[in-house]
Amino acid sequence: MKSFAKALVSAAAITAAFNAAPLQADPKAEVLHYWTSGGEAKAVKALQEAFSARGGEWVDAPVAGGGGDAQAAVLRARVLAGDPPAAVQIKGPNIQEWAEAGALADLSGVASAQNWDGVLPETIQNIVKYEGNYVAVPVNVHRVDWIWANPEVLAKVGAGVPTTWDEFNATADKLLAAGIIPLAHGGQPWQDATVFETVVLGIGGVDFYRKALVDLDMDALGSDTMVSVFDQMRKMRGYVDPDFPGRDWNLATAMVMRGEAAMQIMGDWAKGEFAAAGKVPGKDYICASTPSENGYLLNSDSFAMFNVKGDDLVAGQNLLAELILGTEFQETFNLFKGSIPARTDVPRTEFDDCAIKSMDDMVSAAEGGTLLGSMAHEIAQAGAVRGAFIDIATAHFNSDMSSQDAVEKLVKAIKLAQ
Amino acid sequence: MSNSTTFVPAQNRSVLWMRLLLWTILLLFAIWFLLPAYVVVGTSLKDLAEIRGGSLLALPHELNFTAWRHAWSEACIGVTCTGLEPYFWNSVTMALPAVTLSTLLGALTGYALTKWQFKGANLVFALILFGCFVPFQVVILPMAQTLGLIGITNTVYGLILVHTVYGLAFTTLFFRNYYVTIPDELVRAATIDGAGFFTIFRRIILPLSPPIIVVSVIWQFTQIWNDFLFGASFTTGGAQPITVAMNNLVNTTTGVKQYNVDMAAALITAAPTLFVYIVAGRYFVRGLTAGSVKG
Amino acid sequence: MASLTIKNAVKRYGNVEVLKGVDIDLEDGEFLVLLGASGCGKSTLLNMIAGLETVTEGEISIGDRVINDVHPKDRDIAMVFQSYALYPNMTVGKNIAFGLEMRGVPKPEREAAVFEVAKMLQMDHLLDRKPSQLSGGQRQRVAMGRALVRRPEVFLFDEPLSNLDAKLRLEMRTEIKRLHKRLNATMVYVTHDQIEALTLADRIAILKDGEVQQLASPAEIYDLPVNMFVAGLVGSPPMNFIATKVSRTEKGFGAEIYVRAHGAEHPILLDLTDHSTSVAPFVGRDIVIGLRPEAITQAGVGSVETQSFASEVDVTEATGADTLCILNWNGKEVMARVSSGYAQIIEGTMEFAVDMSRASLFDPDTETRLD
Amino acid sequence: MTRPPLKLTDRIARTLPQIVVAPSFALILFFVYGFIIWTGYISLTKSKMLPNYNLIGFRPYERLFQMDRWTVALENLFIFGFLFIFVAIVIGCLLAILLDQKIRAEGFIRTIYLYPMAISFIITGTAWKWIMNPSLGLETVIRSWGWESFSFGWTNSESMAVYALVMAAVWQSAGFVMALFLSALRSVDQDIIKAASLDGASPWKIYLRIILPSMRPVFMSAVVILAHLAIKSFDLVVALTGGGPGYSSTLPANFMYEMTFRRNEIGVGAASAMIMLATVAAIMVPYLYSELRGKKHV
Repeated sequence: MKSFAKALVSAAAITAAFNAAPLQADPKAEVLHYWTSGGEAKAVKALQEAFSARGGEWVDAPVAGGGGDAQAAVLRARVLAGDPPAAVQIKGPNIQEWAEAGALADLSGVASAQNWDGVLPETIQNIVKYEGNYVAVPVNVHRVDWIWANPEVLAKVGAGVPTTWDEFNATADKLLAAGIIPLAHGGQPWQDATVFETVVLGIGGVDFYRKALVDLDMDALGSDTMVSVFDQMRKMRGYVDPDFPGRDWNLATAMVMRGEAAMQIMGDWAKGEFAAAGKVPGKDYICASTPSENGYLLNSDSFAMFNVKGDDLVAGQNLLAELILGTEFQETFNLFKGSIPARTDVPRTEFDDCAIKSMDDMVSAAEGGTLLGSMAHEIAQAGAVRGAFIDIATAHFNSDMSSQDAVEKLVKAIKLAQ
Repeated sequence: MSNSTTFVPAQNRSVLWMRLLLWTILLLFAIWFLLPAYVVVGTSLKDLAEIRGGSLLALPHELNFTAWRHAWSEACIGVTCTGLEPYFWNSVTMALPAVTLSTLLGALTGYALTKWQFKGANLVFALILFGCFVPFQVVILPMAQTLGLIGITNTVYGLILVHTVYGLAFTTLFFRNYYVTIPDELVRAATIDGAGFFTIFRRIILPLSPPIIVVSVIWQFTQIWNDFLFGASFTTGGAQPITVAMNNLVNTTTGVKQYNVDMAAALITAAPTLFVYIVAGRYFVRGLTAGSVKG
Repeated sequence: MASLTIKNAVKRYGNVEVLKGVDIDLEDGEFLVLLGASGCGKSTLLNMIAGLETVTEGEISIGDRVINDVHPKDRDIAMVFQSYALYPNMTVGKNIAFGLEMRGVPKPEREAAVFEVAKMLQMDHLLDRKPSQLSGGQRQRVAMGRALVRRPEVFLFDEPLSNLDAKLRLEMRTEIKRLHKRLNATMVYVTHDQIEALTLADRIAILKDGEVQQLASPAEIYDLPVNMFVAGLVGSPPMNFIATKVSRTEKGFGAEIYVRAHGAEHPILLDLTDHSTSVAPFVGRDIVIGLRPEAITQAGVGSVETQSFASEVDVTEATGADTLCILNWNGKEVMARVSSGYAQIIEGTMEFAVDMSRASLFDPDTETRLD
Repeated sequence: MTRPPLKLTDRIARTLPQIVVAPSFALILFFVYGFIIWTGYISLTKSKMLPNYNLIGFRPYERLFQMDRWTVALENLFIFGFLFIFVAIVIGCLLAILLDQKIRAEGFIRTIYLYPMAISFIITGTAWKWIMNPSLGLETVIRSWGWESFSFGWTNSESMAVYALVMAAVWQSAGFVMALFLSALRSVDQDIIKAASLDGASPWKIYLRIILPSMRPVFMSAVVILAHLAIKSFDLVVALTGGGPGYSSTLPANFMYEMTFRRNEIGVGAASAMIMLATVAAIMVPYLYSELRGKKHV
């Protein structure tokens, strides 16, 4: 007991020593993120190297997985302990909520110095700003509404990548008849929700998506359009092989690669799997947007800067923000990650065709007002509301629930979650 | 006479059949218990192409320890590419003191509760025992606040404290139930001989405790070593225990999975507890026999 | 001087009163046995003397020191337990030396003392063994040795012989008696075995429901039990109780009983004249006559004024030294003790002599003695 | 006569047991009961992203019980808890009896049965997930051996996923139960068995009628340990089924985590935690009471 007490005391002494402000303010930042392995880890490492090169001390705090993102628990634990990490990988409305809780630092200084307003699309600015001030730094843009198709397999039934949902269904039926799995899918709630939102965007259209999934308009949620969305989901269920539940998305991608399945609906991180297997876009696989009226479902990762004490830590945050949004890092990182830069002025030469298509589509979608946040990936919605959407989408997809029932449950669940 | 001569072989035959049935059941269960281990070990020894192409249950073509080496000393976890090795030692520095402390406190508490029955001792015990049943998810937030207040958040001391507290319920249960079976007269005799509370504990009770110490240590070591939630919530970066590092290595949201490395990492993570069970398993059973389970 | 005084000792657990005010005065060197059935409070009382249980009310003193609040180790007592309570992890030598070690006795002295005690108990060859390697009797000796080595003022024994077989019990009983003589120390001994009590004690305290029934020498307890409980508890076979009525006779007082003999019930008048003073107020009322088996014996050998009459013998039990005859008086079994070889039973009936001077008389309502 | 007062050191010595228990007890009081009270308080507030201390009454509980996910989770806990405890005890008991038949290599087999207890649920869950995967695991293998109708895709079926959890959990704990029972069997009085077999009872009957009933305390210990595993089951769900298909195999611990940390519904999460604790208390308090009552002055 005595030695334990001693340990407590000395531990307190040690932390006190750490907390005391050091004399010089070498930039230092603890970064809490869930990019812990593979290409993602390489991408983060690029950032760390850049940070160190500028004299910063990077304290790595990776926490992946572990039950629906252990990181979420860690972050709350750290904030409640009064010791938040300097930079945390969070995104979408969660940024707003943390800002509302007064936990985030203001980055206006760096932002105006680096002219963020000039280089970021407005949709992204809205995500990372709270009450007009920047509180987070966007890293990248992933597009969610992609179809990844195996052209050889499609050719077997004389089809190309579908451009309307009717065409999608017709092609899928043909594939089924030919004994080919039309849609490679992993039955995890977020994957179910990913398909769901692309169908909402495709069947309902951009305005319906905005009303139902962004503005949570009850009329839209309970409308007949939503019923037909679920009807289409029921059809999609028929296009999936029986072994889909629990399958990781990358295994589904592998099915497309191997020609066991024709298509997969997945965000553009799927490209990493193809690349790792040495496949070439346009030849071995095709990337096409899911059928919609020029819609673009965006998923953007970002780092929020938490309120920390100490000159060194604040300096670290500012340096980190500057680096993350710097052209150089935006290029290296997104090449590793398979996504596209959040800022629009990064040279395109190194990027592949899919990425360039994504960039073009984003620009035109932003101009046409069809650039939307993904619900499944926590951009349009977060927390309870997103959870409610996912619950209903996955419950419907995995059971024989009728579309009418699904719509009723959806309205009820969203009301409950608000 | 004729009766018994026909009877005996018949009985022998039925004994033989019973024996055969017995062994069949035992072996079927053994297969069931070994199947996951076989899959995990087998996969860890294959290369990725073999995993993608072949059946899970197929034997590896050749023994390939690359994945093991990779997981132990090369794999990147976050931005550091050190493999699991440093995290392994983190777990050791966390588990050893936590196991020791919780076992010692449990032994002392169990001893005081059984051999020095004071008023309310049973109530105290019941209240402590209920601590076994609190799901850890529930305590993360208040614990975080508390650790923050004490100022040991993000340190190995914090984790030691957490594991000691939540292990205490179990160790107290084990020791209390074991000490109930030790005759009170020993303590009385020693009291008259002039030994005090701690002397009796050290000289009489503790030397009788190895069976239950083994049970308690195995149990606590397994629990603490395998913990993920507390490790993830109350440490970061280089201080993380191996389970968190293993999880970081295995989990990728949008990256490519290396199943062989994942499995090797899982096995490396599980190795110390497996080792403890295999080596000390029979002492474990013996310790349970010695009275730990006699409510 | 190590006298032991217990004054109005009370023990309560919550509302349950286990000891209801016990008074015992013990002189230095006296051997007291606490006798009673299980649950009578005798072990509680012993534990209170030892300091293992607190005293709820009253006072316990050793010599002229009140020890209620003295820690067991400072009471200068030693205790031998029923289960011996040997420390399983220590050798015999360490077991015996433990108490000395705790008192800070230097090692050479300790070893000498241990050796001496071991020699006295003839177990010097066992000193390096662990208790688990000993027989029951040997463990018992170690337990004794552990108590002896400290030379305490008061020895406490908690049913120390009850785990031994009959032969060993007898041996150890003698051994304890011899030790007492030799050490001349004050001893308190708890048992439920009345033979042990009778053979060992200078004085016996008989307890029932937390109260002392009688505190007296074995002879007094045996011959003059204060009530039917004590009378029934001590003596083997136990005292015969004969329920009857007191009547006035020519000589003084008598009580009529019906004795079966030669196949019929015969009225016999038992002479109570010896007890005139106590029975006088009971004329015409019920009393219980207590007769020890040895007060009913074969006729013709008795020396003094005994009464004799024929009684049918149901069963005889030869015990070696003498023979027990089971008779039928007042329709109940009565035990008689007859010298072996004297049982001359003719057609199931024999002539018995009754020594009424040794009878104890009890009031059937209060069950207490009538004098 | 003199009556010396209790020496100070003795007075301390007399309360030493309490003093020694005090730190452990204080730790438990604070870290278990204090935290339960904290959780109880939070369950009556509108806490969302972070704890908020303004009371709003029982609204979080109302919302909790309107959530389909919670009803499913609670139902699953009962199915899972009951089956897990029952099956683990039956298998553990069976294995203990079989191993008690003077088996050669008992130690070796025992180690095989016991080792799963050493492994974390995360690894157990992952391994079984692969084995139960219809296209990767056992199903394909057995079918390739010619048993075409063999089906083991429990994790893929909404109605079977809970049973997959039961199976993996039993796999993990049955060996431990076996160890408990084996140790109890070894301490059964051999004379009783001899007497019973002299009375002509068959071995089967002896076990069923005499030995097993005499091991009641072990049953209770097994139930307590298994119940604690059941109520705390979290990692297994995450690794094996991810709570799916849909949310058909979520357990309350997963629900609580999801609400508290993923959905910014700390109030509802706390409410679910309180319901879980109440469930545990409803089972444990009578047990503890019956076990500890009447053992006051041993």
